[in-house]
Amino acid sequence: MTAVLGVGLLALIAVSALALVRTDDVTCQTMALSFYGLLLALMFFVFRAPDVALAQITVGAIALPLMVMLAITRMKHREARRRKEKEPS
Amino acid sequence: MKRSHRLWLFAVGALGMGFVYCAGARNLPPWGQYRGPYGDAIAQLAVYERHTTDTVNAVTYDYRGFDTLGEEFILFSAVTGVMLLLRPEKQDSGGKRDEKGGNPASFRDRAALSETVQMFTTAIFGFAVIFGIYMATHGQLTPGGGFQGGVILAAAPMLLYIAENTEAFQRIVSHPLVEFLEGAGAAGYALIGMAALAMGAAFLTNVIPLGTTGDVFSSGTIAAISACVGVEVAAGFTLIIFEYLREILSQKKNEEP
Amino acid sequence: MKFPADYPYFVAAWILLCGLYGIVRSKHLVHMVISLTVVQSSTYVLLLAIGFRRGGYAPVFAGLHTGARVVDPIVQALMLTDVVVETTVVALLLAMVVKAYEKGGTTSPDDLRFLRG
Amino acid sequence: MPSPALLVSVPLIVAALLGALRRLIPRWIADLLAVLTAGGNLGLSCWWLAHALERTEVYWFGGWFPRGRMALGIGFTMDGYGCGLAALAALLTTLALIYSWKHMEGAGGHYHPLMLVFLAAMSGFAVSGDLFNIFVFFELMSTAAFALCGLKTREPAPLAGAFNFAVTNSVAAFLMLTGIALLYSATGALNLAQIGLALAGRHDRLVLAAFVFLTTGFLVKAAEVPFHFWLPDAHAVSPTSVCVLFSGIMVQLGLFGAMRIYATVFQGCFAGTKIPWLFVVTGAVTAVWGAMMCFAEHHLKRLLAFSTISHTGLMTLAFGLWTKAALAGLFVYVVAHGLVKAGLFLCAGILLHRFETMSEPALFGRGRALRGTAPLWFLGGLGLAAAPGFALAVGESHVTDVAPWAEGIFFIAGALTGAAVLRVGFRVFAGLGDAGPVDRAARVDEKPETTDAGWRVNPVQYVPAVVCIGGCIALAFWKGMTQVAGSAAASFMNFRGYAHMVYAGATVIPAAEAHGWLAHGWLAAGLRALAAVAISLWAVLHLRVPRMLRWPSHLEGSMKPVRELQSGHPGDYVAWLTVGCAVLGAAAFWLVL
Repeated sequence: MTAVLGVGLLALIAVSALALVRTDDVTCQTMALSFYGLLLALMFFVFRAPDVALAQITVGAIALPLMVMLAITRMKHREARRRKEKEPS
Repeated sequence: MKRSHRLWLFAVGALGMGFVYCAGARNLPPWGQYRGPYGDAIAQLAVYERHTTDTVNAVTYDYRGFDTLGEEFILFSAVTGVMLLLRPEKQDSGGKRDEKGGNPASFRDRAALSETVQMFTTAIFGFAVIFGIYMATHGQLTPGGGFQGGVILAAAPMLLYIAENTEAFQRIVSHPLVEFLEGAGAAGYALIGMAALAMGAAFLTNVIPLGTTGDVFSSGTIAAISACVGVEVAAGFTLIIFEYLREILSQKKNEEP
Repeated sequence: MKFPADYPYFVAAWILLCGLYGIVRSKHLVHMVISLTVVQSSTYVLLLAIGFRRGGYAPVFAGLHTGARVVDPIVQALMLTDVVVETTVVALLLAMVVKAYEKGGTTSPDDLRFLRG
Repeated sequence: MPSPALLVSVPLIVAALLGALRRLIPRWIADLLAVLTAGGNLGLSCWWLAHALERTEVYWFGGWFPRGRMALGIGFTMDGYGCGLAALAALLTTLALIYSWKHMEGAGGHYHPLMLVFLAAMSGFAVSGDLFNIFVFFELMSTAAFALCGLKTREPAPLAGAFNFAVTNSVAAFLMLTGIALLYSATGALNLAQIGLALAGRHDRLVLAAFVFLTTGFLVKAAEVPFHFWLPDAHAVSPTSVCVLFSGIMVQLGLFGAMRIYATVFQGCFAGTKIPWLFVVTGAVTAVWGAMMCFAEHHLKRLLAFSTISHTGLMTLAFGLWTKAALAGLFVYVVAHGLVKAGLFLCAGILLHRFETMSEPALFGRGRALRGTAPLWFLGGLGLAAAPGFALAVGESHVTDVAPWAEGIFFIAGALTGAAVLRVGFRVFAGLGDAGPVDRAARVDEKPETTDAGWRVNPVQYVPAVVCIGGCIALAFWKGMTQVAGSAAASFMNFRGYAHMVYAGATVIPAAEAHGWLAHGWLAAGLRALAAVAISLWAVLHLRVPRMLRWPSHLEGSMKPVRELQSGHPGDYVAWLTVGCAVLGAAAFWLVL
């Protein structure tokens, strides 16, 4: 059972790793990153590593995408402000 | 270098590197046939010697606790680095000026969420706090530990932000205490190690008497270290989130009439 | 189903190369940072695979007799450190990206080349 | 006996407290505390260095002594080489902190915690005896270094430099971790001695792959060609005090990591093979490449950065010779180079502070007013050329005693890097000749580190530079230095002694002889110094010599295609890193299998 699940999950991870680096749009990529993090966490559960799985869920699937989103938001925000300042009002 | 040249160069390198990797991996023990003695020995010893049931935490916070000390300071210096990089610009000229993110003045978003969602999220906030604390203190018994608990605790204020209770959010995350806790948590870990030195034992030796295996207070310093790590991680992540949001928050405040 | 002998190691090698490929082909700094996390995740797969034992339990003796066969707890502790390292490096790199955007006005590594020659 | 744990824990605790209370602690207290902590580390590591000349000891964290042949916890191995490098790291950090007294006002109190964490990481890295612990300290060192590198956030260039640095070094760290995982799977151990014993005599593809990945990781830190691209980018933009640590010790610690792993884990596997020649060839290529690029640069910090690459190449070459004499020479060379390079960076920092630029043409003739800096700079230039009277020449003479043919590489690297520094000296401090060509790299703007820059040089700022350059000269005439180096090298190479120390707690070290200067070293050193002065004058006064004979100025101006490789694009650097790793792997497989 573990073998079937493990082989399948690893194949899925291998495919999504390639998909993740081939995604050029950064916002889409953040979503994909979250999914990829969840897949990894699932794999940790399957291979009897609950501690790491918990850490991976909290970090890989939540904290990392959150940080990326915050960074993107901040950059967009700065861009909007820059545009607003340029407009003659 | 042109992009195509770079990709070709990489293709050559990747071919060689992949070959080295796979050739080496072919000589590894087959998958699922772990045979190293180190892990087995620790798995046996930890329960008897350290009265922990989660051996991963025994390794993380005791047998290889010195690694974790380094790891906590990796987090500490990264948080310091983020604060350094994203510090507000005005501060560059005169360092002594206070750089607090502004008073948590009252402001609210106009397009509010439905009240149900707000109530619900605020309720989860309480659960998240409790769950985080539980996880940070029960690492020696069940999966989890200071790090995981800390991240959950840091996620709690974010729930407030999502519930658009921005005022409470900012009041929590911009508090100078967060910064203090971050440093204090990191220092606390090292100081627990120093306590052993003061008693004449080696750095990071357990100095608290062990209790019954399976009890929360069973494993001496592991719980204390785990708590320190939890505090540091929670404060550290909160600081990182705040640094990213600082600009957006202060702007929101200014736009409010 | 049997456990294929070298399969997870090859997957780890593949993920490593995927991540490096992502860094090399990247046109956006955030994309580059995410590709770096893919490089990192290859070490997870490798560590997990070498510590796994067929039929082993998770190394948590809460509901387990003490003589049970468990998977290696050491690699799991190493992976925990690895997870923390990943987060911190990403946080730091993203802060650099944000600041570089605010100062240089670009998120493309092709335009952020102030240091040449 | 003071606990070795203090080397790491005290700086970490002070760093955390300074970080926690940064709003409350006045600047001068932070300065004072940081200098005292670094000074304490210096004292402690010197004590352990002195102790290691007679006995090397191992320290087990958490009191987890090995059971039988199995190490349960993490051990620090206090041997001569490691303690010596920890002492050098502490010395340079102390001097850098004194130099930056009251500097970096804009950093909001984050500067000192990062410097102290950096120091703790370097000390731990130097003496750790556990493979994964070495990785942790490698990462800790890197994280602090990334943050320190991007300290000046007002221009985009430092951020680009820090980003390139962070991406390449993180990839290196992950490759290292891959190697660690392979070794752990093969041996079930993380302690260096235990792995070495388990692997002895085995050199199959698995060991080779682990060797390739680990070595690549360390050589990226040591900035060997073709992994070196990040280094000039990171150095050109870092604050002066951080450059001192990067160039003086961090890069050398990267090489030391490769050495430590080789001495403990792989020595038994590759005994009798030609694997060390990989390091000789890499080092020789790097030394010549770095020297040529150094001479072509006109941005002062970048110029010094390339000279670091060149000299680290020489060190790698010496390591690859793998004899006691060469390693003893290497030890002297590392210490002496660290001091000279730190001194030169500090002088560059004073120039930056006074004139707010690092471009050689822009500084032309303006240094005349700085009477104190000029002699230090010229002495530093001669020091880089390993002139007679500098400890670099002592180290070099021990290395070339083993391999006389290496004299040629040392000559090219020393003469060209020395000439580049002297050329800058003649132009900036004496206003000789013309201003020199203006190139793109020289135009990178840089802001000084203080708000009162431009008109006043704090006399305190001279002290560290004087100590550095003076120290390098004094070391050359202290015979005990070669004795320390000899003993450190002997115990470093002796894996049996190392394993005995790990399992029995301590090993007695036989006393080494003091060699001092080797006679043939004088001649080579003198020739090299003469060549450096001649080339630099030739380059500066190139308009007064016939067109046919202007080759130094061609070397100065026409490296365009090669310099294009230094493209500032992290993707390029990672592509080169992959290629380097593949080449290293191919060579290792070819040499052994």
